[in-house]
Amino acid sequence: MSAPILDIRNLTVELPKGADRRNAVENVSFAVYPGEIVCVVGESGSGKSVSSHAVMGLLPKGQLKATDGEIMLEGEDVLQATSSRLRALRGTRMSMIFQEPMTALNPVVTCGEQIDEVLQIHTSLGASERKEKVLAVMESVRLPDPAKLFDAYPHQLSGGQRQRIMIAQALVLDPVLLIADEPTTALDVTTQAQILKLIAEMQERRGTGVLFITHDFGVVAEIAHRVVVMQRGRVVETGTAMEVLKNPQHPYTKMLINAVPTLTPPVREERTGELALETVKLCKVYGGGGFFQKKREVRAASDVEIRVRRGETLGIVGESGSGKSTVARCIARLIQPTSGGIVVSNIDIANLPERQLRPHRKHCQIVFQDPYRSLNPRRSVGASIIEGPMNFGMSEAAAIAKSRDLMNLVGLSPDALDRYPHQFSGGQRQRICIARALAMEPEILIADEAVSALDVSVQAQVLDLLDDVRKTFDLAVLFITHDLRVAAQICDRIAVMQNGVVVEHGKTAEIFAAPQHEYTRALFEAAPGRNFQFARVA
Amino acid sequence: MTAPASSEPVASADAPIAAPAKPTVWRKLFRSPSVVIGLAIVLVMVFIGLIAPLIAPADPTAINPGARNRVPMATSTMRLDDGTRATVTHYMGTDTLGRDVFSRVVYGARVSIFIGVAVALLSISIGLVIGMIAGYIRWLDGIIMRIMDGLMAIPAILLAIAVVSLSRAGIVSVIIAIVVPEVPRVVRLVRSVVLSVREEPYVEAAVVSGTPTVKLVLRHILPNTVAPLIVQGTFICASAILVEAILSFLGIGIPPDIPTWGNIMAEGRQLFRIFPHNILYPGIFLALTVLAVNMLGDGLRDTLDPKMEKRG
Amino acid sequence: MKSVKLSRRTVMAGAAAAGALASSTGASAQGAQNVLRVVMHSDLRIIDPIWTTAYIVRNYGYMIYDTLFALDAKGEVQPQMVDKYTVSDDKLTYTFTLRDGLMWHDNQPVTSADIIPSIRRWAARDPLGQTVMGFIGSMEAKDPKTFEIKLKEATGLLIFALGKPSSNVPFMMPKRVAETDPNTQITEFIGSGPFMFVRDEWKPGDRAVYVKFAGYKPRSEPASGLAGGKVAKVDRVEWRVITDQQQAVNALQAGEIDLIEAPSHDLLPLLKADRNIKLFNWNVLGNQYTMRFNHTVAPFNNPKIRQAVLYALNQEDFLKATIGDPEYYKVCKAMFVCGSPLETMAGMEDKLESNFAKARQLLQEAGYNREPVVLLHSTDLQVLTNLAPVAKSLLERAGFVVDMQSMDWQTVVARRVKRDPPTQGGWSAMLTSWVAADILNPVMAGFFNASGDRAAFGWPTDPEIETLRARFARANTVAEQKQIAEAIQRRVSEAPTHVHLGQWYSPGAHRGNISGWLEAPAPVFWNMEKGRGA
Amino acid sequence: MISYILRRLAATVPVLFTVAVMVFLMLRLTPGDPAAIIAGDNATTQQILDIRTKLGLEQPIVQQFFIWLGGLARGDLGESFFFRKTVFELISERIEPTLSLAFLTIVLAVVVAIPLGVLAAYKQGTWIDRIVMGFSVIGFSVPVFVIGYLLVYIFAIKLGWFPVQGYQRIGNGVGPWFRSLVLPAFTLSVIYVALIARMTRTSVLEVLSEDYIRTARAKGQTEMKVLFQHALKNAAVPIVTVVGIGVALLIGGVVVTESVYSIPGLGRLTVDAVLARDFPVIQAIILAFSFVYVMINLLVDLSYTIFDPRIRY
Repeated sequence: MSAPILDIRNLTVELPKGADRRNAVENVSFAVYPGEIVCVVGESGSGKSVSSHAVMGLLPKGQLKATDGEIMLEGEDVLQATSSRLRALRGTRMSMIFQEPMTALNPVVTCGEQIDEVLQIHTSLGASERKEKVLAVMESVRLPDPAKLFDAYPHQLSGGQRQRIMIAQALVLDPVLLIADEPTTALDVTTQAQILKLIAEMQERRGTGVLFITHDFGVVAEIAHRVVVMQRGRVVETGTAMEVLKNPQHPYTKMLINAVPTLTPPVREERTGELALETVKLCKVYGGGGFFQKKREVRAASDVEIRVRRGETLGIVGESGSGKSTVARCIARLIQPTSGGIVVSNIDIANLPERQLRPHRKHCQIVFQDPYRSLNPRRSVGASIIEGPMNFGMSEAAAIAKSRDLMNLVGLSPDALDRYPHQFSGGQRQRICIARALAMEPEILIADEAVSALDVSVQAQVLDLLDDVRKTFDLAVLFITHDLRVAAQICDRIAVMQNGVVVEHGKTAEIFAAPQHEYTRALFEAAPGRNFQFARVA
Repeated sequence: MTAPASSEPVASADAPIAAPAKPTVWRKLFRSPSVVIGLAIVLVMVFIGLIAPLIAPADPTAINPGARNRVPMATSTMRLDDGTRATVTHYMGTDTLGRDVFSRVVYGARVSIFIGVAVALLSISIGLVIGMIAGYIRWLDGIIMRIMDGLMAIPAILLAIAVVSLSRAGIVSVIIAIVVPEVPRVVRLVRSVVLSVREEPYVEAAVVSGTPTVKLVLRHILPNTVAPLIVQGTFICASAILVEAILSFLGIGIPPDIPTWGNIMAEGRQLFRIFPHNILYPGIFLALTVLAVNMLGDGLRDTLDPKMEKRG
Repeated sequence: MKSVKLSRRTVMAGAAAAGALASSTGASAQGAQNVLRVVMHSDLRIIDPIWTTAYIVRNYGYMIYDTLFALDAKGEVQPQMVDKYTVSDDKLTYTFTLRDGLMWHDNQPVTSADIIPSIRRWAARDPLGQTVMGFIGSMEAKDPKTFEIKLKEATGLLIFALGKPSSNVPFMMPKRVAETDPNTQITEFIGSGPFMFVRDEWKPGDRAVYVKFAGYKPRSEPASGLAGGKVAKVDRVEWRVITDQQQAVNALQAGEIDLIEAPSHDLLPLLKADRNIKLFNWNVLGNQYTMRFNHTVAPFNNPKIRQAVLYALNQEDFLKATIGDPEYYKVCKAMFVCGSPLETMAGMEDKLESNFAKARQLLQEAGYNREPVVLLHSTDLQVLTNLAPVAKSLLERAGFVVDMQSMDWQTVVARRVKRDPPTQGGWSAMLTSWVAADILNPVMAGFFNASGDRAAFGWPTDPEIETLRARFARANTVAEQKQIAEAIQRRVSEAPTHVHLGQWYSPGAHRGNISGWLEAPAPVFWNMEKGRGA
Repeated sequence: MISYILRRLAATVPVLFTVAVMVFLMLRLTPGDPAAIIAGDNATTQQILDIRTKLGLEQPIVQQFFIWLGGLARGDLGESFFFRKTVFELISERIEPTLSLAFLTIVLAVVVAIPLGVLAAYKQGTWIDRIVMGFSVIGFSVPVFVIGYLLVYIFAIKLGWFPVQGYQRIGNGVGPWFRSLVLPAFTLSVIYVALIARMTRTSVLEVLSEDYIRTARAKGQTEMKVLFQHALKNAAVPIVTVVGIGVALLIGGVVVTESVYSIPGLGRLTVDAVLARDFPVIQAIILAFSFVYVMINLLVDLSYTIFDPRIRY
């Protein structure tokens, strides 16, 4: 093999004083060779992003500082480079794309100009030459109608198009190294598949070395040539993709791979409990009724009909904007549906005014996506849990006793009831939220992307917990998710939504075995690593 | 991933949970130099105001036509009611009526700070209630905000001038005059906090738990307004002390016989070139206090709410 | 034709003034010699000197109007527009002849037909005029230059009244203007005085501008007081408004203006110290501070309590607190002004000495019930601001309960005409100041009018004073007048209508290159010259 | 966009109506009586009553209000109680100095404050930051008139660089006009500089932590361009907002500054009119100021579309 483009040797980056550990990354070494995609995998806090930012010289000033080691880019140590030398290297020899293309692009500058800026900084080309080059690179990343998108602002583009602009901007000067920091995490699964394909294709065509940061083993399986696994600032394992995925050596790697849910749903028995929830032609329309002009109407949910029995988990699967969360929020009556019925315990709650609705609230509880915003930061978790029962007349002592039981049930110490949310980790908070929902003794539990924000190892634990409580309390669970793997693991039946409409629903196993609707098939096609059988190791 | 730098400990019944039970806001506050210095100066000023009768050498309203416009450190003899005479040293000189400026300045601390605090408390309480109503009761929002827009559109000083001349000049009128234009700003702030907080998942969780509206507002929404309102309150307080001085300058503030820093300066302004002490000393006290209150506000904002939009 | 000439001059003068300010700091620039830039005591807002008594409007009147008679520097009345006049032996018929060459600013000649309505309109507004009008049987224009006034009863006041030096001054206006209803403001600016008003440049709150009237024929005598030859020696006079006293002084020192009519007393040391500035006491009679009672409500509806006030107060404290420098004030117990023909101490000998014991005793005798004295305190006029706090302090020491209410002067003006009880927006006492020239005798001095509802605010009712005032109007000799004045002062010392709190003087300040400012009861700008240099 | 502007313009009507009602009521309930002021010192009660009747002040308040409103609808602001001039005439001759002062002040403030704010944000936590922020806090703490007197004493009296007071119409030449306004604009801009510099710093600081700043740096862009091309444009919306809000502040400052420097502008007219209870003038000025305020806020909102293409109405 030829010389590496990027060779990181014994890199150590120091954290500011008062952090939970001394170094963000410690003694990290790995290399990227020409024409190779190296995936750095790890959960949050593993130091994978810090390493990549160190390469670009983009560590936040005054907070993180490389204290040891060297980062050789084509034989030149970027840690020793002056700031003007670094500026000259960025965009020409190495470039970077980021996780969230919406925020990574300047919202007030047109897309074309943002690509053009790279040429302005690093080349002496004239305006027309630059424009030509920009249009060419936009074409090459498969952007439709480059001439039109040149003058468009980022917000006018879709997420996938924005990421393509980012890639075009990174590749316009043919750098030898492309750093991709979780470039598909914020994208829908179908878009993710396209972007991954594009990166692989560009890399192949141009022979660029790619340093790809991700937390998703599906993505790794899809794209990586070699894999670097990081945990708490250290490299725990490196190897080719095949070696690491099929035959992981380090326990941490094993644990991560085991935690990846498979796309094969387990066999599930038929649920025959009584009907807990039924929606009838549920519709939610936003907008309309402008004063001077007719506003655009958005049908976020139209004619949605779902039924959930007790003891059953119904998954609603779809990409962003599919209307799955709207349905959940209608059922929880956080918003009022435009039309249709929601029958809970034989009562249609769709149009009850707040005062009459309140007695029925206890039947249906919800767990939200973001564990950091789901608990009132100013109240102890105990206070949050007992609030609901006390609203329904339970005495404080009884509510506290109950909350202690629930804490045990969700795997937390009852002594932690006096503590505040910021003292818990994300997974622990999600457990508390589940306890809070259970305190109401509901019949229906809605989990709205409840595990999406969690690291994969934690995700598995929370999923297990959800399944446990379903069994214990004979709950009807409505499970909203964008992740087919998760859905496969927990749902008895699933409903696939697109643009506010349920396009397909049925038993999980049947749908996974033979998806009928075109869109469902596209979703399956796009699932990263779908063809890859991960090692199941003990 | 956007999660914090700490990794997820495997959850278990006895998971180690660190950190003290009480939030560390207080400790953070007292580590901020601007909070400490600002608070210290404010407390000193309040203390001076409180012990004014003990340290003032003369009655701040006692006029002495025989000892007008004395320079600092001059002495004068005063005729007392019982016929005896007393000699007073004027540390800061005397004004055009022969009143002791030092005594007026220390007594002025009482009134000026009282006005600042009263205006801040009043605007915030009124604004809080109206803002909560506007933010939570949707159908009232439009009406309330249009009225607030109207109030806001009237230039504050003009409104103050009009309100002060509405009733007899006095502390109450001045306070009302400064409060009225401040209220719409507080209302807007509270309303925006309410509107954003009511979308927070924990508020929605409380709704789903059947929490009655009043409890919901008091428990989950109100506390979120505390930090921005404390910060806003300090700025209102500082600006009220200044506006009072400006009203006095325009001759429509608090009656001149009540010593406030603004009054002392306003009365002394014509003699600025000959006897600058009339403006200088109260000016130093005024600027120092406003500075301290502003510093306190800045410090509080940085500590309590780093994202909060900064207002003057 | 005339107007073309006028406007060209205006434009040129304006350009000269602008050029002056444009160059360096504007200090005494060469091109500005014929422009006098003046800061008056107040802003000119109303331009009808008959309709209002405001002194600034009186001063405006002296710029553009002329008078039949005028007071000279010795205090004697001299003919001004009148060339000569004769009095019949029975002292009932006066015949006046106008001077030759009197012209209105629109170049029409002044005739007797203009004079008579002018006198009538003035007499309808002015208290002295009203008194004199009571004596007049008829007024008649004999020919364009001659008119005749027939009295029903002899009075020594007619000529004095026609030469009344201060508000309201009987200014002569063209017939069509003079026939305006006395209660309506006039809208024309045509006079026959030495300066013309430039309407287009009048910006209330900013400036009022006058230019020399080329058609004015001054008398041949030298100027003396308000009498004599009114020779305009500058082309243009600009009254600039600078409300901030200190800034006015700054501007004078920087040479941005030439003259301040009445700089604040506290700032005089700055001006005295400046070699380029001269001070000039143009109003030798000065002014008199006064406290007015509201006679219609307790406690001041009781004469004894009012007298207690007279005992409790002393002039020195008020004068020190407001004026400060003894050079510019004078303790004077004479109600008709020290230095005037009617000066007398009668009845005042033991008063105004801050005899608190006596005051307390009187209060007790009068059965003072501790009704609060609502004392109006004006806060925005420098010369008045410090009066009320002194009054409050002295009254409290005498045992009064004082509720001092602070407000701007305009609110005082509005408040003092309210007859409501003090607790409901009324008042008990207020303080003001008179120009000495307005209070030289008991008929012209408004506060002596004790005719109840028809009197000025305060509304005293005292038949004895009224009888004496009527007698004064009929008195024909100075000795007789003086005797009646003494009796009135004595009566007032027993049952005061108001309290006089001392005389004070307000020197004007001007740059060294200004000369010819006349001593007179009003500031006048004829005879004034502007030389080169500062 | 057009329909948005129309809607906003329509929305100003109720706002201004609220202002009109409040101002009118407030004035009519004040204790001052313009008739007494007009009549002067020696006036009798009957004379004052005559004048009140003449001015229409004896009619019921509601009737007075509708008469005034009717006039407004016809574009007639009425006539001053005092000056023989219409309110329109009075305001229009006072508008130039105030506009000039406000304009210069804003230009001065923006030119000084924005670079200061950007600098402070870039050097966050350093002594430069502390000095800039310290200055801005002091700017809030010193009353405007004290600043005015100090500047006059130093620059007009001691150094003689600028006139002490007064205003030169722009028609007399830009030079004199500018010289006459330097000190007033400086005086008035102090608080404004403080306000805008703080807002700029905050807003730029927030933007500097955004991802696209990192992107720009990753492209190899220089720090200057990162600050002024990427950061400042994104930080513009709150800065422009604060400039708009500052107009209200400016109006208060104008009153004092015009008094100190004897500038014959609307601020002085306002104080004079309030002290004289010249109701038609006060009503018109407050209404005019409110209208300007509302319009400026509309302009500010519209300017957002220039700075931020995401905002469309």
